[in-house]
Amino acid sequence: MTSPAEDVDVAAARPQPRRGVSLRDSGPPLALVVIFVAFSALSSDFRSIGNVQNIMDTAAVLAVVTCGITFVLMMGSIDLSAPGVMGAAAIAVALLVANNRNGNELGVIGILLAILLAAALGCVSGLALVLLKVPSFMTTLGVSAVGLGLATLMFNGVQPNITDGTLASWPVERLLGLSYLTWIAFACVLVGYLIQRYTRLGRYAFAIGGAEEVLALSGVKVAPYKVAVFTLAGAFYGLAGVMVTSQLSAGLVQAGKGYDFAAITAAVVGGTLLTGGRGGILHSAVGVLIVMVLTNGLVQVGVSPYWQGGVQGLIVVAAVAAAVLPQRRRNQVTK
Amino acid sequence: MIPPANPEIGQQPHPMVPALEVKNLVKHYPGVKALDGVDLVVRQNEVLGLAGENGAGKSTLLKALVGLVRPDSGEIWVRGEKVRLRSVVEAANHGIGMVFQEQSLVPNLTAAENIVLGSEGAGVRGGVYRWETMRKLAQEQLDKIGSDINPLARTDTLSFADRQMVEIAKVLRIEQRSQHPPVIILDEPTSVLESKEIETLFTQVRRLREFASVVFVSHRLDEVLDVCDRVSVLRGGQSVGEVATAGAAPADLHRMMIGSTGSDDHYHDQAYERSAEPLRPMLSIRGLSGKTFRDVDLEVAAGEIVGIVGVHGSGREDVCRALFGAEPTLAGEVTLDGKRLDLSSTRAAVAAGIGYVPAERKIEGMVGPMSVADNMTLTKQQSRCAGPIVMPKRQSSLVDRWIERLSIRTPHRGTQIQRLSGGNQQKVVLARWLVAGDIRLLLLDHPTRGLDIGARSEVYRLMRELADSGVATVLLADSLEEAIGMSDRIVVMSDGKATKHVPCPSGDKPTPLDLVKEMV
Amino acid sequence: MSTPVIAQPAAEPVVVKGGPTPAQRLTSFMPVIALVALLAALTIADPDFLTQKSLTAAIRTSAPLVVLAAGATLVVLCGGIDLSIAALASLSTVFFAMWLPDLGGLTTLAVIAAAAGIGAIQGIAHVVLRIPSFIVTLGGMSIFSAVALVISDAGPIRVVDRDATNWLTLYVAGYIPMAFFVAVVVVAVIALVLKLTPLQSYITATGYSESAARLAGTPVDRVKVGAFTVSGACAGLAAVMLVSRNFSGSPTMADNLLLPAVAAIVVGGTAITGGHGSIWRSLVGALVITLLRVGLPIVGVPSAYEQILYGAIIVAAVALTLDRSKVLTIK
Amino acid sequence: LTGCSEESNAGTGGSDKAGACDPADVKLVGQVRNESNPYEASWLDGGDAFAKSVDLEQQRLTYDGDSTKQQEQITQLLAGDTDCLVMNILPNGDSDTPPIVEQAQEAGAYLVTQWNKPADLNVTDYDHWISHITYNGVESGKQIGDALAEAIGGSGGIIALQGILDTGAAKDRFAGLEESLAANPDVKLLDQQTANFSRAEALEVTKTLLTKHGDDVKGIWAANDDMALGALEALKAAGKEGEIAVVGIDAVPDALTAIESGAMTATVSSDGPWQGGIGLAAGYCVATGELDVADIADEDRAWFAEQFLIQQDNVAEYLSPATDEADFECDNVFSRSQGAIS
Ligand SMILES: Nc1ncnc2c1ncn2[C@@H]1O[C@H](COP(=O)(O)OP(=O)(O)OP(=O)(O)O)[C@@H](O)[C@H]1O
Ligand SMILES: Nc1ncnc2c1ncn2[C@@H]1O[C@H](COP(=O)(O)OP(=O)(O)OP(=O)(O)O)[C@@H](O)[C@H]1O
Ligand SMILES: O[C@@H]1[C@@H](O)[C@H](O)OC[C@H]1O
Ligand SMILES: [Mg+2]
Ligand SMILES: [Mg+2]
Repeated sequence: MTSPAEDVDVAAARPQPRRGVSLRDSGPPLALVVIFVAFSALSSDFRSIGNVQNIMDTAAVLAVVTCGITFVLMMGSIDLSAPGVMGAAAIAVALLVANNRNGNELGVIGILLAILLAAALGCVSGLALVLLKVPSFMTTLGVSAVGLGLATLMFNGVQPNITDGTLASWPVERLLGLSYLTWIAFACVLVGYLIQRYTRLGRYAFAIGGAEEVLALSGVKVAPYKVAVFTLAGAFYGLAGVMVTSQLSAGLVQAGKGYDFAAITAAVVGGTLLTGGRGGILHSAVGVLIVMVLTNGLVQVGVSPYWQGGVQGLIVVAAVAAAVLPQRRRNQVTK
Repeated sequence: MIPPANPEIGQQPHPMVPALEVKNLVKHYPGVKALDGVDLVVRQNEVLGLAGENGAGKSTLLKALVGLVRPDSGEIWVRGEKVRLRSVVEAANHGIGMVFQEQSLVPNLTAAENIVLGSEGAGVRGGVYRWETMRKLAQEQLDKIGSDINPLARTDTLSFADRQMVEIAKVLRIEQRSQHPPVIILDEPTSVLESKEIETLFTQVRRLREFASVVFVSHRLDEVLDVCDRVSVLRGGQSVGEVATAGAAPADLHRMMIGSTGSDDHYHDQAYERSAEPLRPMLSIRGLSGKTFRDVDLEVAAGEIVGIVGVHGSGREDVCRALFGAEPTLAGEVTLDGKRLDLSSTRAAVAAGIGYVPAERKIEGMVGPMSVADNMTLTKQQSRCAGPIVMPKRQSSLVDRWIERLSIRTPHRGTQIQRLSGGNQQKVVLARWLVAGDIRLLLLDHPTRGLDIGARSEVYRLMRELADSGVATVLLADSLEEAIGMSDRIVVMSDGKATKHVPCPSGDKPTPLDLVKEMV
Repeated sequence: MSTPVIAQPAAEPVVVKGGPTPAQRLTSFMPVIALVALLAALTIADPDFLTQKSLTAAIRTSAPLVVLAAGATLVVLCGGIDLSIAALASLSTVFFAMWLPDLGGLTTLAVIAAAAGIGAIQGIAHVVLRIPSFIVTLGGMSIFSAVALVISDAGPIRVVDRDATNWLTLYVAGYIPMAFFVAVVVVAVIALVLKLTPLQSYITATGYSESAARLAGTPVDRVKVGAFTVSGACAGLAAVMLVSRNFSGSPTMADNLLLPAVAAIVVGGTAITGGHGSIWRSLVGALVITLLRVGLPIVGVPSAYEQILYGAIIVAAVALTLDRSKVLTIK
Repeated sequence: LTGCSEESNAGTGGSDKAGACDPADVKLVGQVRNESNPYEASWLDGGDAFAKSVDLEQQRLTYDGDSTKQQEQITQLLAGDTDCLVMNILPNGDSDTPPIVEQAQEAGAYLVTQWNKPADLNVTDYDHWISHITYNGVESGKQIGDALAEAIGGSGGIIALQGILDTGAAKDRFAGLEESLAANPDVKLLDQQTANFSRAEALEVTKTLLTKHGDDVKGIWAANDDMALGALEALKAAGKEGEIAVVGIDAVPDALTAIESGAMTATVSSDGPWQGGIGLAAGYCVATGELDVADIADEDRAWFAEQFLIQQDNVAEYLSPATDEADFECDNVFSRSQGAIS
C-alpha cells in the first residue's frame, strides 16, 4: 500500500497552491515537547517513569473520545453528545455485565451491546442532521440530553457496581508498564488512523470537510457517510463510557461529564480545524497528550487548585497561538 | 462493477442520431426565466460551442444536462432515447459528464481521489482504499490527456492549470460508466487558464472528438470559433440560431448573441485617444518586497493603466494584494498621490482611495447570500448613509442606477448575488468601487474573467473613463491581448521580480510575442 | 470626478418587483410559532401553568438568559462563538458583590464596563493572534472561573445592601418584571443600532464570508472585537440581574447558563455558522429554553423524561425555525 | 420610574393562615440536585415514603446541580398555588438559600432546607422557613480524620480530596481535617486537591497524587464517599489496594460494603432517606396545624442532625437502612437533633 502525500497547509481563503510542509503540522508536537520539557525541569516527580505511565493511563479515555470526535470535526461538524452517550453506555454496560443490580452476566457481549447503544445514539445525531437539516451543534446537544435521560432511567436510584472480570482487569492489568486501558486507547488511535487513511468513510469524512458540495457534484451521496461518521463517533464514546465504568467499577450517569469540551480542545490543540478538512487522528492524539501533560504537570508542580483551570486555559490558548502565528496570513479566515 | 467500455468497439449508434438532443427546455427561477424553450442538438463526434451573453442560460442548460437542474418542462434525448436526468450519477450513466464553471475539486484530497471520486471502481474494495490501484486508475486518466502531475499530490498543492487537467481527467472517467461514447461538457474551462494551458486543453478537446462529443462554453469568441465545429447561440434563455465555424468571425457570433448589430468595440480595434498632457504621478512603489516578490519598483500615473503580465507564480497577484493591505510586505515604500501609503490593512487602503477586484470572485469578491444591493454598497457605506444612519431609499435608487448603467441582469436589487450569473456577479463587484466616486487607484485582478463580450466592452469602457477622470489602474489581464489592448504601459514580472517595463502607447503596441519573449 | 456612463442599454427591463414571498415571511415567524406551540403543550399538560402569575414568573426568570444570548448572538452572527459568557457572568457577580461596598450606585455600570473590557480583550486576542474564537473563549472560560474562585476565595459573597439591585425586582406597568423589560430594551437597542447603521451589513458580510468582507474593506476586525465587547457587556448585565435575584455573587453562579444560552441562539433560528439570524430570534429562543427548563419539571415531567424531552424538543424547534434558504451548508 | 410598582401580585403569604390546611390539600415538594446519585435518589425515595404515609404524593424536582435552574424552578413553583405548599429543599450552595427563603416567605409556602445555609442567615427571622437541618461538617471531617490517623498508626503522609470548593460542606469538612491534623502532629498532609465530590475526578486526581508522592502516601482523606470510592479504584489500578487507608463521608451503600470488606476505613452517616422524609414531615405538621412555628424552640430551627462514625466494627447496623415512620411523627421531627448550629 502506498499512502497519499503528506498533508500540507490548505489556504482556506485563497485556493491558490501553497508550497512546502506546513509549520502548523509540526507546531503541536513541538508544543508538546516544550511543555513536557518545561514541566520536567520544574518537577522531578513529573519526569519519573511512573508519572509518564500515569499520564498515558489517564489519557486513555480522553484519547478514545477524541478519536470519535475527530471524524466529526474533520467533516466540519461538531459533536457535543459525548457526556450523554458515555453516560448511557456506562450505565448500560454496568447493568449488562456481572453486577449488583441484576443477574446479567453477558461479559463481552454486554460490552458490545453498550457500544451498540452508543452507536445508535450517535446515529440519531447524524440522522437528525441529514434528515431534519438541523445543525450538528443542536442535534448532538439534544442527543446528549436524551442519553443522560436514558442513563438516569436505567440508573433508577441504585448505583450499579460491576464484578465482571474482563472489565475489572482493564485498569489494573499491565503490559509493558501500561494498563490494558491504555492499550485499548492505542488500538483505537490505530484503528482510527486506518479508517481515516484507508477507508472510504474516513477519506470522505475528510473530503466533506474540504468541499462537501463537490462530493455531491461527483455523484457521491454524502448523507449516509455523515450518519456513519456520527455513528462511529458514538461507538467510540460508548467504548469510552465502558472504559470509565471499568475504571470506577461502577456505572455512573456522569461518566462522560466534561469530555465534550475536553475532546474538542484536545483535537483543536492538536491541529484539527473546527471548520473541517484538516487534521486527523494523529493530530488529535498529540492534542490529547498536550492536555493531559498540562493537567498532570500543573498538579505535579503544585499550582493551587484554584488556579489550575485558569493556567491550563492560558497555556492552551498560548499553544494554539504559537502554532497558528507562524502561518498567519493577512486575509485569513478565523472563525 | 462498472464494465470498462472501449469506445472503439462499443455499439456505435447510427451516426445520424444526435448524441444529445434538447427540446423546448424551460426553467424558471424566482423573477427570471433562465431557460425559455431551448432547443439544442449535439451530434456525435463534434465539438459544439455554446455562446451567449452572461445570464443567457448557458450554465443552467448544461446543468440540466447533468441532472443538477430539474427543468420545469421540455425533453432531453440521449442517442435517440428520451431520458430523465435526476442526478449526476444518472447523467454519468448515460455518458454525460461536466467540468463546471467554478472549479470543483476537493482541495484536501489527492488528485487521484478527485479523479475517481464517486466512481472508484477497483480503487476501493469493501469500503477499503487500495491506494496503488487508485493511483493507477488516476494515472491512466492523466495519461490519456498527457498530464504529468503526480496523482498522489494533494489537489490544493497543484497549480490552477493542473487542477483543470485533473477535472478533465475526472470527467473522462464517465467512459467507464457507460457503454456509449461520452458527451463531455466544458463550462468556461479556459477563463482561468493561460494561453499555453489553453493550447494544451484544445489539443485534448480535439482528441476527445475522436471518440466523444464535446460541448464547449467560452466568452472568448475567437477560441470558440477555433476549437468548435459548430456554435449554438442562446439569448435570454432561448435558442436564437447556430453558426458553422468555418469562415465565421467573432463579430457575427456577437451580433447573434446580443440580437442587434451592436458595434464590436473589442479592444483590438479601438483607436483610443489619450490626452497628451504630462501625467501626474499617482502610485509610486520603491523596492517593495514580500513573501513571493522582491524589490519591485513601479510608477503609475493618474489616468494611466499599467498592465502587469507574468506566468503563474510570477508574484504579480501578491503585489496587488500587498498594495491593498491584504498581504504582508517585508520592505519597500509606497506612496499614493505623494502621501506614504499605509499597507497594514485593507481598511487603510480603502480610506486612501484604493479599490481591489480579486480574481477569486466566489470566495473573495462577493458575499454570496447577501443581496446585490448590499454587496454593491458594502465598501462605500457612506454612499447610502446620512451620517452614520443608513437611508434605504438612497441605497435603492443608487443601486438601481448602477444596475442599469452596467446592465446587470438581476430580478431585483434584493436578489441574493449568488443567484446571478457569473458575469453579472462580477459587474456588481466592480460597481462596489464606483458607487462613491472617490477612487484613485484601482487594482484589477482578472476583472473580465467570465464576462461576455458585451460586458467586457463595458468594463473596458468603464476602465478608460475612470482613467480619463484621473484614476490610476493596475491591471492583471485575462490574456496578453487584453493587457496589450488596455494598458498604456506593461510591466513584466517573473519569479517575483519586475523584470521589464514595456511602453504600450496606442498606435505603437507590442505584439504578444514580444511580451512572451520577456516573460520567460 | 464624473461618474462614468455606460451607453449600452439594458436588453430587457432590469429591475422587477421582488422581495420576500409570504412563505419566506412565515419562516421569520417560526420562532414565535415554536414558542406558542410549546406554551400550548405545557398548558395541556397542566392547565394551571397558563396563569398570569406563572407567565410573569417565567419571563422574569428568562431575563438573564435573554441578555446573555442576545450578546453572544452578535458573535455568532460574525461567524464565531463565545463560550466564555457564562463564566464571565459568574466572575461579574463576584465583581459586583466585592465592589458594591465601595462603589455603591456606580457598581452596576462598573461591572458592565469591566465585563465589556474583558470581552474586548478576548476579541482582540481572537483577531490579532488569529486563534479560533472557540479556543480563545474556551480559554477565557477557564481563566475567568479561576480568577473568580481566587478573588472570592471560592465562596459566595453576600450582597447585604440591596438598594443597588432593587430596581431590577420592580414591575413595569404592574405586570412586566423590570429585569425582563430591561432585557427587551437591550435587545431592541442593539437591533435598532444594527438596522439603522451599516453595522448590520458588516456583521452579515463578516459572518457569511470573512475574506470577501475584508477584501471589500469592511472593518472585519473591529466588528468582531465590537461583537465580543457587547457580548461581554451583556454578560455583565446578566450578572447584575442574577445578583438582584440571588442577593449574592458567586464564582460559579452563572456557569450552567452557557449551553442554554447557545441553545437559545440556535433555537431562535440563527445559523451557528454565522451570517444569518437576528437578535430578536434569540429573545424568542431564550423564552423557549426557559419554558423548557422550568416548565417541564413544574408540569410534572419526571427528571429522566424531562431530559429526553428537552433534547427532542430543542432539535425539533431548530428544525422548525432555521431558514434553510439563508444557510448554505448545514454542518 | 413611573409606572413601576413593587409587586405584580401580593403573595398570598400571611401567618394568619398557617395551620389551616386540610391534610388532603397539602402539596409536598422535594428538590435535590439529581436522581443519578444514590444519596440524593434515596433522599427523594424517603420523601415518597413519607408522602405515602400521609396519603399524599411528593413532587420530585431535580436541578442538575445548577444553581440558576434551582432558583428558576423555585420561582416557577411559587408562582402556582402556594397556600398549602411544603418544600424540602437541598440548596445547591450556601448562597442559594437566601433567595429561596425569601421567596417562600413571601409566597407563604412552608420551607425546610438542608445542608447549605450562610451562617448569618437566621431561620428565626422568618415564620415560613420552619427549619434548617445539617450535619456538623467540622465534626465529621475531624472524626474521619482521626479514624484515618489511627488506621495509619498515628504517623505518616496523607492526601486530601476536597469537595466542591464553593460549598459550606466542603469547607467545614476540611476545617475538621485541619483540627484532626493539629491533634495528630505526626500525620502529615502531603497534598490536597479538589475532586468536586465526584468519583471520576477523584480517580484521576488520586492517580496523579500517588505517582507524585509515591510510597509516602499512607492514607487518603476524602470529603465524601463518592470521592473515597474513586480513590479506592485508583489504588486498585496502582496495585495498592488494602495498603492505604481511605475515609469518606455520607455512608452510601458502596462505601459501607467497602468498609465491611476492609477496603475502606471509615465514613460518617448522612441518612438520605431520613433527610428526604423529615423536611416534608416538619412542613406537613406546620401546614396542617399540628405544629406551630411559634412553638418550635429556637434551637430546633437550625440544628445539627445526629451522625455516626461508621467503621468495620459497627458497619453491620447501617447496611440495610430503613426509614422509620415513627421518626416522621409530629412529636418526633426534632428527635435527631444534636443541638443548634453554633
Ligand atoms: N439558482 C438560481 N436561482 C435563481 N436564479 C438563477 C439561479 N441560477 C441561475 N439563475 C438565473 O438564471 C439566469 C441564467 O443563468 P446562467 O448561469 O445559466 O447564465 P450563463 O449563461 O451561464 O451566464 P454566464 O456567462 O455569466 O456564466 C440568470 O439570470 C441567473 O441569474
Ligand atoms: N503565502 C504564500 N506562501 C507560499 N506560497 C505562496 C504564498 N502566496 C503565494 N504563493 C505562491 O507564490 C506564487 C505567486 O503567486 P501569485 O498568485 O502572485 O502569482 P500570479 O503571478 O498572480 O499568478 P496568476 O497568473 O495566476 O495570476 C504562486 O505560485 C503561489 O502559489
Ligand atoms: O456528597 C454530598 C454532596 O452531594 C452534597 O453536596 O453534600 C455533601 C456531600 O456529602
Ligand atoms: Mg455560466
Ligand atoms: Mg493570479
